[in-house]
Amino acid sequence: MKLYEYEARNLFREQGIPVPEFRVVSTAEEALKAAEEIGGRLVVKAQVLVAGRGKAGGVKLAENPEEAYRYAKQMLGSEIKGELVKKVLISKAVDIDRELYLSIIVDRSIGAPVILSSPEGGVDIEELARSKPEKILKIFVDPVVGIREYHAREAARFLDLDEQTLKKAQQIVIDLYKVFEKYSCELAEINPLALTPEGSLVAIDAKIILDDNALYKYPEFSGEYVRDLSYYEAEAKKMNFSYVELDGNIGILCNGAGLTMATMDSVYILGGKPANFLDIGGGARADLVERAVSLLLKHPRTEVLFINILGGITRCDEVARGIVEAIKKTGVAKKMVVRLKGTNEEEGRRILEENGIYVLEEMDEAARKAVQLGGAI
Amino acid sequence: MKLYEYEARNLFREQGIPVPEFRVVSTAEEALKAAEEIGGRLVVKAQVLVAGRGKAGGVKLAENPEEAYRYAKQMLGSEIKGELVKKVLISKAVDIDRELYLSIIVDRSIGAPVILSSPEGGVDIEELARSKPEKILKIFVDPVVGIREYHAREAARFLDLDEQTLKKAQQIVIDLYKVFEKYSCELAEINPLALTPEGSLVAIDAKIILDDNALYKYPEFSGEYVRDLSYYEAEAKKMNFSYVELDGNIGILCNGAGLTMATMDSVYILGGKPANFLDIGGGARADLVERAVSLLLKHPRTEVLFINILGGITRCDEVARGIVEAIKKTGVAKKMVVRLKGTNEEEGRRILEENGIYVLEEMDEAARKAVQLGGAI
Amino acid sequence: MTVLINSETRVVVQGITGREGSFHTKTMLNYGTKIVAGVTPGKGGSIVEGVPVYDSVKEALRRHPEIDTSIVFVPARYASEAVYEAIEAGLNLVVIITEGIPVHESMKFTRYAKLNNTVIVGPNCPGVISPGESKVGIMPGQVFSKGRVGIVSRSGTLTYEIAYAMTKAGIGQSTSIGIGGDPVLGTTFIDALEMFREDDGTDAVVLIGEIGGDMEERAARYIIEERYEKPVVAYIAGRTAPPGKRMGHAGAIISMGVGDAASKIKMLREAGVDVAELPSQIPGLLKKVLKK
Amino acid sequence: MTVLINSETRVVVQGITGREGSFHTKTMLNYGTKIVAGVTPGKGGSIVEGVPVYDSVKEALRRHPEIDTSIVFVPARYASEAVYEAIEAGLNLVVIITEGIPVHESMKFTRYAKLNNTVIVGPNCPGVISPGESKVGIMPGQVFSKGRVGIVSRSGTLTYEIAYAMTKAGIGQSTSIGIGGDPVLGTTFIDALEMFREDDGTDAVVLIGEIGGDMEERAARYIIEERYEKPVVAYIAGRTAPPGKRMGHAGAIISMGVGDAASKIKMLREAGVDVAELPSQIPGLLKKVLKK
Repeated sequence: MKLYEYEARNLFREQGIPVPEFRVVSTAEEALKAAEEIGGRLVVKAQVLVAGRGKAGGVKLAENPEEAYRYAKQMLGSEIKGELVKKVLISKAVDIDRELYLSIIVDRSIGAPVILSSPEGGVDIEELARSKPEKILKIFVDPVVGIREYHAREAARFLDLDEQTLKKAQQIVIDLYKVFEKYSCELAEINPLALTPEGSLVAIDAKIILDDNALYKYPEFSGEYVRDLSYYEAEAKKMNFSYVELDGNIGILCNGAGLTMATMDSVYILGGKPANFLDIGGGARADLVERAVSLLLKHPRTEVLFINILGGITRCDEVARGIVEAIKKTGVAKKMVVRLKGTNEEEGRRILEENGIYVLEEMDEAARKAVQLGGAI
Repeated sequence: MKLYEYEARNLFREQGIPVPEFRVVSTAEEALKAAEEIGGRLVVKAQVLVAGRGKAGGVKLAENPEEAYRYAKQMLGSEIKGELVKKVLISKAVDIDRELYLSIIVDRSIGAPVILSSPEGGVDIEELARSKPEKILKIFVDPVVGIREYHAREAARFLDLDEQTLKKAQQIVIDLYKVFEKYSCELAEINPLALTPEGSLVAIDAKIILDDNALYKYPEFSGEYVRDLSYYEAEAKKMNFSYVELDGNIGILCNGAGLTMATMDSVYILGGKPANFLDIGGGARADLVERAVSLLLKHPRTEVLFINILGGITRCDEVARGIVEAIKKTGVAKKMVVRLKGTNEEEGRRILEENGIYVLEEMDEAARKAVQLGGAI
Repeated sequence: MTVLINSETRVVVQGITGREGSFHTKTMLNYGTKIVAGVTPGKGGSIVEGVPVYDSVKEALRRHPEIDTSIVFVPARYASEAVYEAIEAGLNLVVIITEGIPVHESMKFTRYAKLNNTVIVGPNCPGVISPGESKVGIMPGQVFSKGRVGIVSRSGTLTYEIAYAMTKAGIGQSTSIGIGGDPVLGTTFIDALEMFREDDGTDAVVLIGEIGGDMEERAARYIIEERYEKPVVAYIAGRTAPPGKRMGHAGAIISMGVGDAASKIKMLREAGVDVAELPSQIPGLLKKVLKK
Repeated sequence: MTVLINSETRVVVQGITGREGSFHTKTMLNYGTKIVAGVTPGKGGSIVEGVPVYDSVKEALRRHPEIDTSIVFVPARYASEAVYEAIEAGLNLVVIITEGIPVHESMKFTRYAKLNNTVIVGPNCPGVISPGESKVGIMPGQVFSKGRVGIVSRSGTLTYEIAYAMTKAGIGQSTSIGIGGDPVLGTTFIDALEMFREDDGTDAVVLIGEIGGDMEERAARYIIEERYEKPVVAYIAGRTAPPGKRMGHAGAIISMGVGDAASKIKMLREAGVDVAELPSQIPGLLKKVLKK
């Protein structure tokens, strides 16, 4: 789960990482008050989770509190890349000599935390990794031991700073790692880390992604878990299923992530367009299957529903009962292709065929049928 | 460094380990006030660091606050096994069904923390280890990972408790480990851990030994570092030397722990009796050698001073200069046997012989000479 | 003749008294897996499906010193504890079925396992099966058949789909390893390829990958650099997945410009690996390479 | 022909710019030790005794990939950092001279080193010398002489005393290992006995123990159980030490009823080890066992 900038800033500040003085507000009036309290030149930043906020007008430099008030008023209630702005951050503007980059990520390749350090911050790090990979230093940390001074020193030294500022940078690396560790982060990033003309280091932006699996350890965040989910994603989440919105007309419902992806891919390859991706995992009972099928039946863009089940722990008869119930309860009839294979396959087929739903046995055959019904061929 | 019982109790309480209600006081009047506040039956415990306090009259059960007052008055200012009682602990008396044992120690054999658990507490654990080793369970903890629930569970289960009390014991093991880890303890011990008739577990005694090398991390204790040291030990400590009091008449001063022990042993084996053991370590300069030699010259029981130096980092000439200075400054002339060998040996011998001190080359020869002068042969 | 497990493998089931644990204990026993003990703290002394239950792995090992493998069904919040317990007890192999373990925990215990020479498969995996010999996992045994092709896969049901297609086409499996769908895994494609390389009973390997991370790319590099001798065919799921979305598995996400299917397929093909467009094409590709 | 170090050993000195570090760098260089780099954070670019100094071990290794051994002179408060750095850099051997490292820290890094297959000697030790080949330590080189007897010792100066007596008696040493005076050590007597057992250049071993712990007892058990082939002679310091007192070394203390000299001597004798009463008797005992 991605945190809002102000939440990430709070975690940084709590750990002692220097951030500019700031307030977070929900109304233009509060914004004015906050801006006057801080005073001077200010930055107004829309608190949204979408990427590319700056270019979309979500970050503005104000010469004085009145200007900050006007920007805040403009932003609050507007939409940035489709996301409603409910809060803005009013932050003291900082003079910047150089922009640096620091982050700690979970590196999947080696299964360990990695410190990323670059003297060229303020830009998109993925872009930098492509154009100037030699400008990014990666330092692996043994997760069994955690960060040590020499890791921090190496990361700080790559930032190309004088001896005194180096010590500060080293401390920021240590503190950033502490945040990363304390909140089980997938990512803790400072971009840019500003070097001011006075030789201070200040975290100008703050980005933190928490591990969803660890959220239960942080009740202060877990309550808002669904905040960046759409209606369908949130509904699926409640069932512990995984849902992804796509732009076609064929609904995909399968058991298991790999099979769901393979089914989606097959539909595409055979010329169709999936409307969504719904993975009901392993061992779902009829009642949950019913809710999942109902969700897709109600989904307006879904014209054809393609259900592909390979029963292992999941029982085909439970799935069949769920499908039948869903159609009964929603009263929605959509074109449907069902492929059942595996545990209790015969019983499942019987239930469906009794209810007029024809069942296929092979995945390719079913995918072709779904694409045909979807009208692409 | 061994902590006083009340200090160890404070660390336990801070970590959530249940201890009986208590106060620590320095005067009989305070004792009465504390006893009245707590009320009921009380235990009065002299705060001394010597072992075997109980049998020496340092622990008394009082039926009421007045009796507690009388005991406290008796104890305060008295000596227990040679140690002055400056403080007493007034503690609520606890009804005890069973006495258990729990501790965490640094186990030298494997270089790891070990949890010791026994259903038969309240007795000397060394004695128990000899008589009923099967009644002590040892659980090794990987220091790289630290304690895990299953270690605590195993330790708690060995205490032979019902399911509900088991959970409490498990938590106490975890908390005891946390104290052990947080304060870099060599030993953190609860003996006895009392099981009350109501099914509670209470730490009746508390023993903690801190690692002297880690004391700098705990300024709350490091100020009192020299509290259990004698005058000679404390003086040596100031020079970063190691001093041990012995009961003979031959002072032993060498460089290096092994050589000092071997020298002490040789004197004994050849029929003499060392008065003390002073190890000046490696690389001591003349000024420190002077202070060390002066300390032994002033030691009343020391009649002969046996100095055995094998110079590696330690330079024989520096040692020689220190010896000569010490004799000059203290004005004390004692019988002296000096053996010098190694780095700058010739120069050292020259300095000593110019000042009338004869130097030997072989350790055995020197030890025999010292024993002879000591009068044992 | 197989890798990781065979008919000699002796298994302890951690979390045996739970719903999942007891259910799969039964199916594994039915398959012929030698499960000799179960562990659930506080449930020592009970019996599940005829298997004695102990309070700790240590105790189970004291009674059954032949145990060399554990399968973990313990819920996510307590799973790490179980894994450390198995590693400390010195087991050779720990298969972690549990889904939803925090990645900071799995980073630590996978590294710790490696330092202690314990092989971890998972977390969030279907387990391992050596058809006809032993099944330490939750896969339906009947879709697999004994043979000479190894399977290594990040997916569960997709593996069954492909194994089923292979079995129908008369191509059996030596061992099928489900390495799991999490971002950090104890056993990687390269580890599995190494195992199959050493195994006399494996003639070719099916690699079933998906979007997210760069494990497939690294496998491709490994195949090139090590001049891997056995033929490898592959299927990569998620080629039409949108970036930034988690496709079911915690690990199946294209993020930070890494993990799309196209680059995986490209690199595998450069390494001489035949990559199928549809799962159903795998048996055909296998027949081609096995004929050579 | 020797253990742990020889004329091929390439050394980095951690803490080279400190008083101790620079002094002993000179004496090691004079002895012929191949010191190729030094490390002191923040002092990179300087030169000590002709040796280039780097900011980190990693950087030193980048320039001098032949480094396989480190000697640590870093003060106690920062020594652990230096040790982890050396382990992570993958060095084979780390000799820790530093005295006063908290035992909770040394417990952790010695275990971590073991898991990473790095040999630690120390902490609080004089180091290792293979006479005539290399000296990675602070011992006076001149009391040692090349030969075929291994020495392993918990003590510094007492080792020099005994080595000096051996050298005078014409008995040279293959390698002398000072394992250190702390309670928790990276290399134990058993580890050293194992090394000497494998070494063609060692005919007999001198074991110099002292009070505290049970390392000597375990060595005795090891000699019995493993039917140790090479003759061992021993000296144990502290037989007249009072219990409960720390005799100079942090590890030299009889506590909890464990660690007195009498039981050590008894067990060693039961293992067939000749134990000297006085250090000066070691050469005579060696001559006796070497004649056999």
